[in-house]
Amino acid sequence: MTETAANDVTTPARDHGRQEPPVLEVRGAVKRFGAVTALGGVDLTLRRRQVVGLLGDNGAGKSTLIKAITGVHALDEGQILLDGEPVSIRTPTEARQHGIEAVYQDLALFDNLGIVSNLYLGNELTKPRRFRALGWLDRKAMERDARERLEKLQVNVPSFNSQIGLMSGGQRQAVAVARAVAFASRVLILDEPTAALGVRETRNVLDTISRLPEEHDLSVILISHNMDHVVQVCDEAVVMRQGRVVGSATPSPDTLQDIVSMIVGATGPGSTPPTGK
Amino acid sequence: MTETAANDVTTPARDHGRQEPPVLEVRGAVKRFGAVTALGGVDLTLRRRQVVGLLGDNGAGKSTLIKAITGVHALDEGQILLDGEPVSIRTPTEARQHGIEAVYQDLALFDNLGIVSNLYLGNELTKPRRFRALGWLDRKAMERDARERLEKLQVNVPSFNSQIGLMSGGQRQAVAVARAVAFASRVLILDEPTAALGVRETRNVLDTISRLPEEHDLSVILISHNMDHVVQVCDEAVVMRQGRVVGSATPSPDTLQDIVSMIVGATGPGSTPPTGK
Amino acid sequence: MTQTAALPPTPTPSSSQRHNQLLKATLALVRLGPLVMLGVLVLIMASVSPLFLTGRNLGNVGLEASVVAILALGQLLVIITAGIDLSQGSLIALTSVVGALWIRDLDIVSGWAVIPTMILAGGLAGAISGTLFVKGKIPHPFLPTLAMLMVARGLALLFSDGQPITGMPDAIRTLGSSRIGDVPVAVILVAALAVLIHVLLTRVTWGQWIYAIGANREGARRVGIPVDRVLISVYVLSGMAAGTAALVVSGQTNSAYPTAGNLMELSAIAAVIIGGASFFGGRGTVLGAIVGALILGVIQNGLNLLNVSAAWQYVALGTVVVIAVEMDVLRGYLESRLRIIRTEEKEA
Amino acid sequence: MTQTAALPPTPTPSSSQRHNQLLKATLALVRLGPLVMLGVLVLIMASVSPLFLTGRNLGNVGLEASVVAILALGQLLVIITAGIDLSQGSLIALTSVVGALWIRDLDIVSGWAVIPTMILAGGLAGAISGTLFVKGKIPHPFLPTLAMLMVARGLALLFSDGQPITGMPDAIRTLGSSRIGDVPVAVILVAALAVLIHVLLTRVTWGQWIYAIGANREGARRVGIPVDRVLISVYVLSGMAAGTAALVVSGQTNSAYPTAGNLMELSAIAAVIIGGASFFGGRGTVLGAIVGALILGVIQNGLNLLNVSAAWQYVALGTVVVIAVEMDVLRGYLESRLRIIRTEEKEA
Amino acid sequence: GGNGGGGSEGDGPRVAVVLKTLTSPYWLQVKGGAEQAGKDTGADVTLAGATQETAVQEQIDKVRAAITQQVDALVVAPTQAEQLQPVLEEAKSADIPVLLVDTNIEGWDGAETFIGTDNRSAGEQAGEFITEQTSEGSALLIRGVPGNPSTDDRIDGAKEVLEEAGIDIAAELSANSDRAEGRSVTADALQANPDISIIFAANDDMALGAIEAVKAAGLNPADMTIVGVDGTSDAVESIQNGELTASIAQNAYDMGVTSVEEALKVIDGETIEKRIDTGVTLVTADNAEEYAQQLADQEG
Ligand SMILES: Nc1ncnc2c1ncn2[C@@H]1O[C@H](COP(=O)(O)OP(=O)(O)OP(=O)(O)O)[C@@H](O)[C@H]1O
Ligand SMILES: Nc1ncnc2c1ncn2[C@@H]1O[C@H](COP(=O)(O)OP(=O)(O)OP(=O)(O)O)[C@@H](O)[C@H]1O
Ligand SMILES: [Mg+2]
Ligand SMILES: [Mg+2]
Repeated sequence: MTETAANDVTTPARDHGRQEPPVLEVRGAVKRFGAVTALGGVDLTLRRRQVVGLLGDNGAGKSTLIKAITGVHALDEGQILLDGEPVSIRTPTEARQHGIEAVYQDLALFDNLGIVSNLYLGNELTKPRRFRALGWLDRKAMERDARERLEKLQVNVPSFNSQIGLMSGGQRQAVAVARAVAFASRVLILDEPTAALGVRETRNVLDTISRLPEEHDLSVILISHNMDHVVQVCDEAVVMRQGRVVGSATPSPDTLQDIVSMIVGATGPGSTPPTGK
Repeated sequence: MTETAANDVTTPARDHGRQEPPVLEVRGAVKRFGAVTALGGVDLTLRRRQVVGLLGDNGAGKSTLIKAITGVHALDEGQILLDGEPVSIRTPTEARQHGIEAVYQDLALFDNLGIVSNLYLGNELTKPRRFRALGWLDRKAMERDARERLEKLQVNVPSFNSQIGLMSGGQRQAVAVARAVAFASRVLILDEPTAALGVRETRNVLDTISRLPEEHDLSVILISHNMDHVVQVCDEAVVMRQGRVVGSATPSPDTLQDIVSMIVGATGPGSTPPTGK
Repeated sequence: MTQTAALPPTPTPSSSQRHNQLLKATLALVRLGPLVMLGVLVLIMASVSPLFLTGRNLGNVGLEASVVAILALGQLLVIITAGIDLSQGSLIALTSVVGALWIRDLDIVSGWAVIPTMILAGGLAGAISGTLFVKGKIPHPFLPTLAMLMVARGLALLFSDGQPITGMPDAIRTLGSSRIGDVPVAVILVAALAVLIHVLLTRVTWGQWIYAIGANREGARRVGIPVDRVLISVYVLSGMAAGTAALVVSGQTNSAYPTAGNLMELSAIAAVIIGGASFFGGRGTVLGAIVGALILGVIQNGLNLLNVSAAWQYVALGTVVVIAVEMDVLRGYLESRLRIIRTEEKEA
Repeated sequence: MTQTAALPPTPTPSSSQRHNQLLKATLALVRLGPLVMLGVLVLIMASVSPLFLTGRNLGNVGLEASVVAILALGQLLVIITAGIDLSQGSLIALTSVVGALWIRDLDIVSGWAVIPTMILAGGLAGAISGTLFVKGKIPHPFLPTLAMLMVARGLALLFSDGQPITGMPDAIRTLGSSRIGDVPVAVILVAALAVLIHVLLTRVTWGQWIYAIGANREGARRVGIPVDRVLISVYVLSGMAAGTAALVVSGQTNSAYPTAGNLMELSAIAAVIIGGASFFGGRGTVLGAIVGALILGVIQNGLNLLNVSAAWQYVALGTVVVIAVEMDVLRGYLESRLRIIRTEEKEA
Repeated sequence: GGNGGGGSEGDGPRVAVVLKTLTSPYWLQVKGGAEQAGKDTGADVTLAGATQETAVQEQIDKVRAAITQQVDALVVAPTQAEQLQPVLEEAKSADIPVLLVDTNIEGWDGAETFIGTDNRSAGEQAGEFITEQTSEGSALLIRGVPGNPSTDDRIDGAKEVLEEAGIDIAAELSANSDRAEGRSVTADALQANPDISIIFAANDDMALGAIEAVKAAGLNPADMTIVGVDGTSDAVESIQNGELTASIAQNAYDMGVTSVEEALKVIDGETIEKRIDTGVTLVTADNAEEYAQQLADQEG
């Protein structure tokens, strides 16, 4: 029962981020859809260069929380703070202007376009650079750059020019991840980024994630159902259940069982174990 | 690095299926998309009541293979045999008439309909039963039955009547799985059925899969990137790489490392280890 | 990167509750969407023209709306499957000409025999465009039904030599012109058809399938719905609706003429969409389509009563169309604000 | 459950190779799709009418196709974003009437000043329907542009009192009627506009965005494309195309009249779709749209030369539309049979 | 030059007749006359018309096709008068004489002649007929497609006469020259103005639709004055049945005959009158039978 496949991922430095100031804070986030309370007052703190794992059963509210942070949904109540300042993020564009990028569970890809276009859409390289909508596309520069990025993630694509709609689930996901990693400047949010990935691609994505804080000065929120992945790359695991945060822990093989209990509800919200904070 | 979350799944009887006759055989399957050879001559045997795990990197051709079996894609070359007889499966409907059901990676759900409709679409219960298209819908019977099935899979849904388009990724996946399990009579094919599922739901799906051969006389093909899941429920693991089957093994903690090597290509197609057959 | 902004303060409970109540009241009104629009229009018309609410005039409205309503019932089915049928107007001309020639040249005395002929002629034309679309693997029905629009108009002109054919049998004249009390027979026909289609859509497997195909055609194929046949059946019904509408038109005018029904499909499509259906498929109700047709009918009748010129009629119709959609948009917005699950859309 | 059937045997290499060669040859032909269709039509017309291939008549074809081609260039942009613009035809009437009144009432001598007026009036109307659609959160542009169709026609009638206004300045008459050699000035205008739109679509960020929005509007929003503004810009350009087409129409007739351009949007839409664009958005090219307009123009001109009656013209047009789509379908099928990656679609 | 024409059958001079449309009874009568004249004179007459009476662009294209064919003479019924002028000038500069039929282009002297009656005076005659029948009452005027000058002129002509005679114009609505719309518009107008006793429609089709509405409203068409324009066979039949009061027939058949005959004169180098009035026939119960016979003969 031991997964050995991803054993050789470099174990990340586990202690950074703890002393750093918070980059992103969510306070008392409430979001209701009709009769369903998807978020019932969530608090979350992400420190600089920290990798936080967000865990929880299906329907716990994880995707809703990150959609609220990235401006896809508006919160009914609550506040979002960046570097300690309250901000209002009402659209994905505003989130991007704040340096927040996300890979959503339902990918935002464009099946009629190629890999390069998908990677750069909304961030096109143009000549001259300052014209945005009416700038001349610098295809060569984009393609050169795209090739590098995908090589780094060791993604196999059938042909660099073929439409992304014709690629396999994993190939598509890899492009989405490459895109988000490329453009995040402050916070990167990944909603089950390895769900469709093979062993090799998973390893590369986890590898990339664990290098991001150091190399790009990024903070990361990772949603995953895979405990091993959380243990490998996260500095902290936050568990949600039924729209609330029910506890957090430093993920390690030792605390794994505790975390699982929190997820499935074996330990109530009140009995959150003090996890070495 | 040990995943303990799903440890308590009942270990299935590992040895059934070996002596049974083959239910489904694929011989020399070739499928090309443009310049890409998605399947380059694949042979696969699924015995009665066997659970075969289909593994491989992204783009290895797994989804393409099962789409060929279920009539979504037509094979360019090769044969499919059911119970030893060659059959031609040209449409999903023909596959269903042969008792083959599948949960596809890109789910086939109907966002404008409710859970019950999604479960029964194409298999509606009607009064009188024999009128199909123009039969009177027996909503009560369907709802009763649906409730039972979802309870068995322990899926939490916000409301039984809400549109499926508004549910979380995992809830949707659970409905798709419930659907396939309900209507398969011979072969059930699951393409990454737990990819979006939480710990509890994953456990329930795996549990269900491992009980299917005995309880429903079904044979199962399971595509997964999660080694633990394969070890837990599969009688045999078949590994694909670049459109070919490069080896197979009886999954167990001991053979795990071998399987991973096959997937990532550390052992060539020629050097498939003799896995205790 | 340093842009910051304070969130607006959460409203205090009491003010927010009053606010909510207001929202709720508005919603309760808007929710019925097209129905409210219809009601408002009726009120306006009644207040500017005392004649509007007379039984006789309401009968006129019903009669005028009935052709569009019948077309809209067929068009609704097509639009639920994410399609469109542009040929309905031309099919009115073709089927009525075919029916009239059938009467004239075959010396058929009983008009009853012509009724099925015209309806089936419409169904046949629908079957042709549906089959072209589905079996011809054309990605969208716009072009095949546009082709049918042209071919049917051409055939109607050819068959009739460009001449109107006057003289319809009593059965058809009854359908088009008679009233029972103030209620035109055509209105009773519409009501019966509406109930029939409503039952098909909500109680019968085939109806489920239509909604499913509209939401996810590839998925519908995968779950084993005979997508091609269902789609063709939808175009057949839309053509039959045109044939039925042709009965009313030729009954009303006691004639068949090759320029009849010109562009009436646009009104039918507008009625369906005003009634809350979506071009993207998977949504739409019979009630909505009928109300949509009535809205168009009331406007037309009211403006005629007021002797408004054609130019202003165009402007008024355009404005009302915009208001009708905006009401639907507002309804959606209010609902999400009030977090009320839209249970009424789930009847599908 | 026991139904079985033998697969057809794989063809032997040699026969399959010959088969493939045949397929390839067919594909090479069909691949150019609309272009081949256009070629075939030209050949047919040239063989039945010796007048067809004269320079003068080809100029006529160009002139006759130019109005639809200009509209199609605007419509193409709209259709790539998965939209539709029904108002173009009415906008021809409105913009030309506005232009003519401007000339008459303001005593403007130089016609050049009117040209921007008419184009900008079209753009303004496009901005209104685009804004209604986008900011009014209407799910599909059918209804807002249908409303604009009605309102614009109504306003054209009102402004002009239903009367044609004769007398256009030389600049506009040159655009509509003059030729350089046998080449009409309007054709040169179309060519210039086509190059401009082609460059916008393929070399400029905005063009990418249009294709992206057509494929996945919500996704486009998430990656930070200013979707609303881009969509409005598309309707503005479509309205400006109508204003430009109005220049050609009023130049050809030396006048403005309120019934001008009736339903011409349907021809423009047909041209775009015949040219390989999709109603579901994300697909379509300038070359295709122009070729589609030329196909319609050649048919019309050829049938006029042959003096075919209106009835048969309808039938012929309908048939050609079907053949054109089926060619496109066949192309897709042959391509997938021959496993050739469709590189030419990726230029987007 | 007359050689190289596509599809010419006879050896006679080639006359292209481009009408507004060939999809309505009135224009089919003109067509019938022109074809008969062609048969009688041995000229090669080709007929063309747009798909709708308002399709200007289509008609321009058809005129151009005739120019391309280098016909010997061109007979045109301009859909919109001034709008056709540029293309007709093109014809002149290609040395093709142009004759106008049915609709004149005022202020253009390029045409050899105008054959027909002006629509406005047809409307005036209708107005005069109506005022002869009744000196009081209120009237419904039914227009054609908004912006179509021929139908608008008829209504404007009648309206002027009626107003002068002190008849109240209760309603003035458009029914797009469509029979069904003629019915619904009349139904609504009768609702708003139950005292309407006069209906004048810009064509017979709409007048016949109006009669259906009158009957449906429980009124007797014979008690009212209902007048249409065109003198179609349906209309004449209705007059014989005592429903339609009258129709202003513009002698469409004669227009067709005359236009071809005059065109041949022009081809032969004769000078012809600048204006040939084919007159109108007022068809009423008195002469309906006779007129019906005439129509039947023409159909022949
Ligand atoms: N747009 C919506 N409208 C209505 N209900 C919604 C909507 N989006 C989410 N929900 C509901 O909110 C709850 C939380 O959903 P969410 O997608 O955040 O869960 P999740 O934790 O991401 O689950 P998963 O692991 O399955 O992705 C679920 O019950 C879901 O059905
Ligand atoms: N319809 C298609 N047209 C063109 N290429 C395709 C098509 N479907 C799949 N492919 C290509 O075929 C190859 C096999 O894809 P497939 O989806 O079978 O992979 P997979 O093993 O299921 O991968 P994953 O684990 O990522 O789902 C990939 O390179 C993919 O890009
Ligand atoms: Mg989620
Ligand atoms: Mg796959």
